[in-house]
Amino acid sequence: MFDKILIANRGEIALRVIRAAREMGIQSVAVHSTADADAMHVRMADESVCIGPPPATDSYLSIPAIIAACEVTGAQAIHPGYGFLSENANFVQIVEDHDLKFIGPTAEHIRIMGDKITAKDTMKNLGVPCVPGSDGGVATLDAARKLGDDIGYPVIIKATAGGGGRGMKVANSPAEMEHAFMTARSEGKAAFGNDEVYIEKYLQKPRHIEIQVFGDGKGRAVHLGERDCSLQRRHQKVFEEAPGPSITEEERARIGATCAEAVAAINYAGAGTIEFLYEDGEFYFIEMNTRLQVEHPVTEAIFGVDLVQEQIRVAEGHPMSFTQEDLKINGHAIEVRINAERLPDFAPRPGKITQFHAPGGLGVRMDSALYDGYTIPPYYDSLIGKLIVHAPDRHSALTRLNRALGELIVDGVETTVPLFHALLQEPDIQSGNYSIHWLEKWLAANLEQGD
Amino acid sequence: MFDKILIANRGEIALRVIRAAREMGIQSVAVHSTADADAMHVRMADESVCIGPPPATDSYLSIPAIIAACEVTGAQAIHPGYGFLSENANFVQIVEDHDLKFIGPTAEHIRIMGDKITAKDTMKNLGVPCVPGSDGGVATLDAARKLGDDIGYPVIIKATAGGGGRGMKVANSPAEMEHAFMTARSEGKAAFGNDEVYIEKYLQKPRHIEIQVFGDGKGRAVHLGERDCSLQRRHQKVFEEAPGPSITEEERARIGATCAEAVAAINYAGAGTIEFLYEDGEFYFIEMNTRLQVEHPVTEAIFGVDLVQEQIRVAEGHPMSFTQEDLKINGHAIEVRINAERLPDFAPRPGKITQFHAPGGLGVRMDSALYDGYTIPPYYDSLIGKLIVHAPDRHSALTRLNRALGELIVDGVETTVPLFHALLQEPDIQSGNYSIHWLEKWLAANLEQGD
Amino acid sequence: MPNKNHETDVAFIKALAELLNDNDLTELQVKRDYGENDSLNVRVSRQKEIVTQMQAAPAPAAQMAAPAPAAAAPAPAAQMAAPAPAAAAPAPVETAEDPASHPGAVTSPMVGTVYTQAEPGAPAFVSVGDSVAEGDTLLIIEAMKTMNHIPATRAGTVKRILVEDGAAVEYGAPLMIIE
Amino acid sequence: MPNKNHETDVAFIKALAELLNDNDLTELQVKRDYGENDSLNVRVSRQKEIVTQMQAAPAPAAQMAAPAPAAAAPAPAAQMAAPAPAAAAPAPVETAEDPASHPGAVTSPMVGTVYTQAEPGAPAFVSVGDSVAEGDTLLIIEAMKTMNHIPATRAGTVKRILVEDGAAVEYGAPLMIIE
Repeated sequence: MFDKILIANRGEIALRVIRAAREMGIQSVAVHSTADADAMHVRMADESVCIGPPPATDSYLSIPAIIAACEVTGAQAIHPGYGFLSENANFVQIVEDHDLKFIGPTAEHIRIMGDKITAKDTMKNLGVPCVPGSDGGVATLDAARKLGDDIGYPVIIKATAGGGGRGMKVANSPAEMEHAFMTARSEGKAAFGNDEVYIEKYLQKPRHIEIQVFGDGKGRAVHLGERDCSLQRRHQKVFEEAPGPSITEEERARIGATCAEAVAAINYAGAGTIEFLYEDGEFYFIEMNTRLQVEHPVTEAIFGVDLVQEQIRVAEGHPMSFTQEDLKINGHAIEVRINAERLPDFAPRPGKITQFHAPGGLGVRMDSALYDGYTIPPYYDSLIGKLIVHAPDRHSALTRLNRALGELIVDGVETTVPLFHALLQEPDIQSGNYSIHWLEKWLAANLEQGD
Repeated sequence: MFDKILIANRGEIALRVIRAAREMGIQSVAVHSTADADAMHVRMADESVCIGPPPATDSYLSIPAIIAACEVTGAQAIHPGYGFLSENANFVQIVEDHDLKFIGPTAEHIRIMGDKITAKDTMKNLGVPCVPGSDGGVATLDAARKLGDDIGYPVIIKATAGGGGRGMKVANSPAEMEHAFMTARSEGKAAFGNDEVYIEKYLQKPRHIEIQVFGDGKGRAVHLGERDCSLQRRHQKVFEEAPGPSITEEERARIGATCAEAVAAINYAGAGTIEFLYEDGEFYFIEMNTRLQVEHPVTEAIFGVDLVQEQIRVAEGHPMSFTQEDLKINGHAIEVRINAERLPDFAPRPGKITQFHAPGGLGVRMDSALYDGYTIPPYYDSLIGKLIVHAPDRHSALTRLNRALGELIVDGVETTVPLFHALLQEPDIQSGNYSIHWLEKWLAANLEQGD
Repeated sequence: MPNKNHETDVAFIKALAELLNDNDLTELQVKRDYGENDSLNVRVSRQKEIVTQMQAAPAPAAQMAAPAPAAAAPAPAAQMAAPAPAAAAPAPVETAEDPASHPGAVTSPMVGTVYTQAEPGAPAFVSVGDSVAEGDTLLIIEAMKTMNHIPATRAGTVKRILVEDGAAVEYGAPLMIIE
Repeated sequence: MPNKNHETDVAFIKALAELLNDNDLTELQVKRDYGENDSLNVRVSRQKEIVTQMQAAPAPAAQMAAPAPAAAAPAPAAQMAAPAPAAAAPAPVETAEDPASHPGAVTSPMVGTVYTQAEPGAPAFVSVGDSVAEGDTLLIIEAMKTMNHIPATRAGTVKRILVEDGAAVEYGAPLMIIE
């Protein structure tokens, strides 16, 4: 059992961990840069240590400062939150070398999943579905035709040396293969001096579906269903929901079991997320995040679990508090990420919060490090709050989100709240009919037209 | 389907109803006294009508003003909240006479349950257990002895004409019956000139257990388990939880079914609460509240339902959205009532709120009409907020409550928050071992000793 | 001879106060040192409620705005009242004052619908410029199907009529000004 | 004739107020000097801070309070730092000032444990009243099992030593004052 843990993070996620620790009777140590001396996580923790100047490289990313902060406060374990050092295998190694406990997976697991090729090979071997394609260069049109038939059209032919869209051709049917194959080769030759191409299945309107997994580090693991995080802007998620509106119970059970078995097989410890592209009922592995995700609260809502307490429990060496059998989905949850950003260009807007009023009532959760009079420093992420709603079904969750957004007050800086008011008016959002391209297209057609 | 409803109330319960209406796409009309022109319910409603001066009798209790407010705004139905006109059968009659819909039971049901004797007789006939005793005066010692044997000791002998504790004697065993009977008679004779006495079972350390029921007005009804509201000060509940820490699954199923059948039999419509004293596994009917209770959120938390939306749905003539089968308990919930009152004497403390910061994070719900800069007027109830926590089990709910109370900020007025911090330190609260007398005794021994 | 400055100082402070209003400021502080030991200290402040940005209402309400102070409010609400000048705002000068606080204001004692005449087609009970005696009916307010005659509480001349026939009024809404 | 300034002053302040609005500033402060001892001080502000009362901590933390400003904070936190005067508060006067802002302050470049001597029993590197040259070791801070020598960044006299042997310090904590 830990008596005291240090949270190597800031903002709402530091608060999240402090809350979990306090509920478990564990003392919390906040670390902070000089720019965050007045931050909420510093105020809410039992102790705090200033670890450096504003730049994250000299404070939140400074491994010596964080280890020293553990030493002087007597913290026995470190929770990394997300971002910063949360997926730094070297950090985990140093933490362990100092006889401290890292609340998360082993350095080895972080290393494996941090390398795209190793991660994909590992997952493939564990039975996790990946994007089908050639295992290397495809030399002849005949080989390309055979691959196209095996994989199923459409496929994409990419120059091995390529990038930036050049040397990439889509073949939608066998009839298009010859032209696409030849063009990709010749473009590759012309642009990169190399006409080798490889072939992959081409996903047209995939969704981003991620599976939450949790392991005890001793060969047992469960899955906690999926989250649909397709609504992204420049690869940043802005709106996440669980369960995914397109996922059937059967699909969930199948991919969930595959993922749980995979992480059980490698003795994975703690929370992890296996991200997929999803199209036409099939899942294609992208990457695994070996940490807590920003959007973990939607999973907590529908399963009634506390993932951070569970992380701490498992790091203490305890077995998981739930089995796969215990985990039943209850209702629907949606999270929106509220950033201090100006629309339509999403430029960061740090500054002083003149008033903050969180929405209340049934089924509303606000995770935010804001308070009246707080000044958002310009050095870090612009995420200032996560509004999570939970309701018996998706429709009710949307109406609850609409209601809660109307109650939220963040004055003093511009925020992305108006984006969500607008999104809630969209039939595609109301029906759950969106892919990973939806938001960028919508933004181009709506918000950003004034640029 | 209603397009617009009027909420004949103020404070957090008015907000509660506005939230439910908004989520259902129904417009809301707030009514308010001149003292409440800046109140949160006025600000959050779609429309508002000033109905009178500060005294509640001239505003929130003014039936003509409220009916006229419906007329001028076109509201089709009235939600009464709790208190004020919520259990006024005459009001319900007038509402119906004006072709408006009262969101609640019929005037007839309110009338029956509003009269203690009629209510008890009705419930008894419906099979609901009441405190056993003589059906009137007990004339002889022999009859008293026989009753004592039938009911089981201890029993209390009360002068029919009595009151204020005089002419009341407890007999703990048959041996004590003669003395108690004779003393009660002679005291009754001396004090009230009447020596008639009646006999009832004497409950020593009962708990206040109430069963939430819900009917569709057409003969179908369900129960939503119990709430334990034993922690009371001067008959005001201060801390409520569900499920009750002393209630077994079998007891819940039995008394719940009895209550659901009783309200189904009378075609009861909407939310209702049947209150019991509970001791040694037995329930004894006290009264039925024919309205939403202050503490309804703990039931909402563990059953995942929205009781106010359900009230509106049933008032619209729809069937209930859940059956008894659907209603499964999930975890444990606790509510604390935060009053603007000074400890230790609980004197009301109206005034200006200089800062309000609601607790956030997992499993925390805040129902409050406070906002920064709001001035609590001196004319009404001192309840300023309800903090409700939900967790997988009772222990986690208590630690979550502790954590959330630590985050709550209400500055500018004194509140009862310190009371809850203190209660959470008590072993009896931690173990759930308390009766309806516990809090008064604790207050006398602790808080109020400084008086 | 400091006093010679007073008159201009007053004008100065008045100008500052207007500034404060026009620019929606919270505070103005002025320290003025004149030569020869003359000095002026002015602090003009207004207890301004926290400026709150109105959130877009999920369902924007019909504006029946009352002559109530602008809501510095956490949430949107249309306030229901008579089509009083504050809402109609025919003249900027009138908008600035609150008719309800006028000493000659007759305010509504109840919620209801205003009728300025006894029946359709009948002449109005009173018109602007009329002299009225105490007890004269000014208008009728219908509430719960009951017609309530609203009497003049004192004699005087009808200076302004602030409600239209058929308008809804809330408690305290200004109906007329009689001086 | 100082009063001739009033009109221009008002125009000046008005311009400032508009500036404030247009630029959404929090505060403008202007000091203006006219000839012959005339001067004008103007402060135009828009800030409204909210006073926050500290809630009782669910689990009161060990106070290792830093010389940081008092937290007007939504939640309790003990700030970790050296046993600096602000925490120990031996003299009220010292409590009021922040040694970290002293021009001669040497602050900690890292988190760690302070050693004022090379090894137990050895003499202290420096004592109050000592003269030090730039580069002289003032003390050692241990972090991650490494002993870091903290050098004087300039020559001078040790006026105060603000940390004790074995104390924990955070980044920026004042260690000594050298003048």
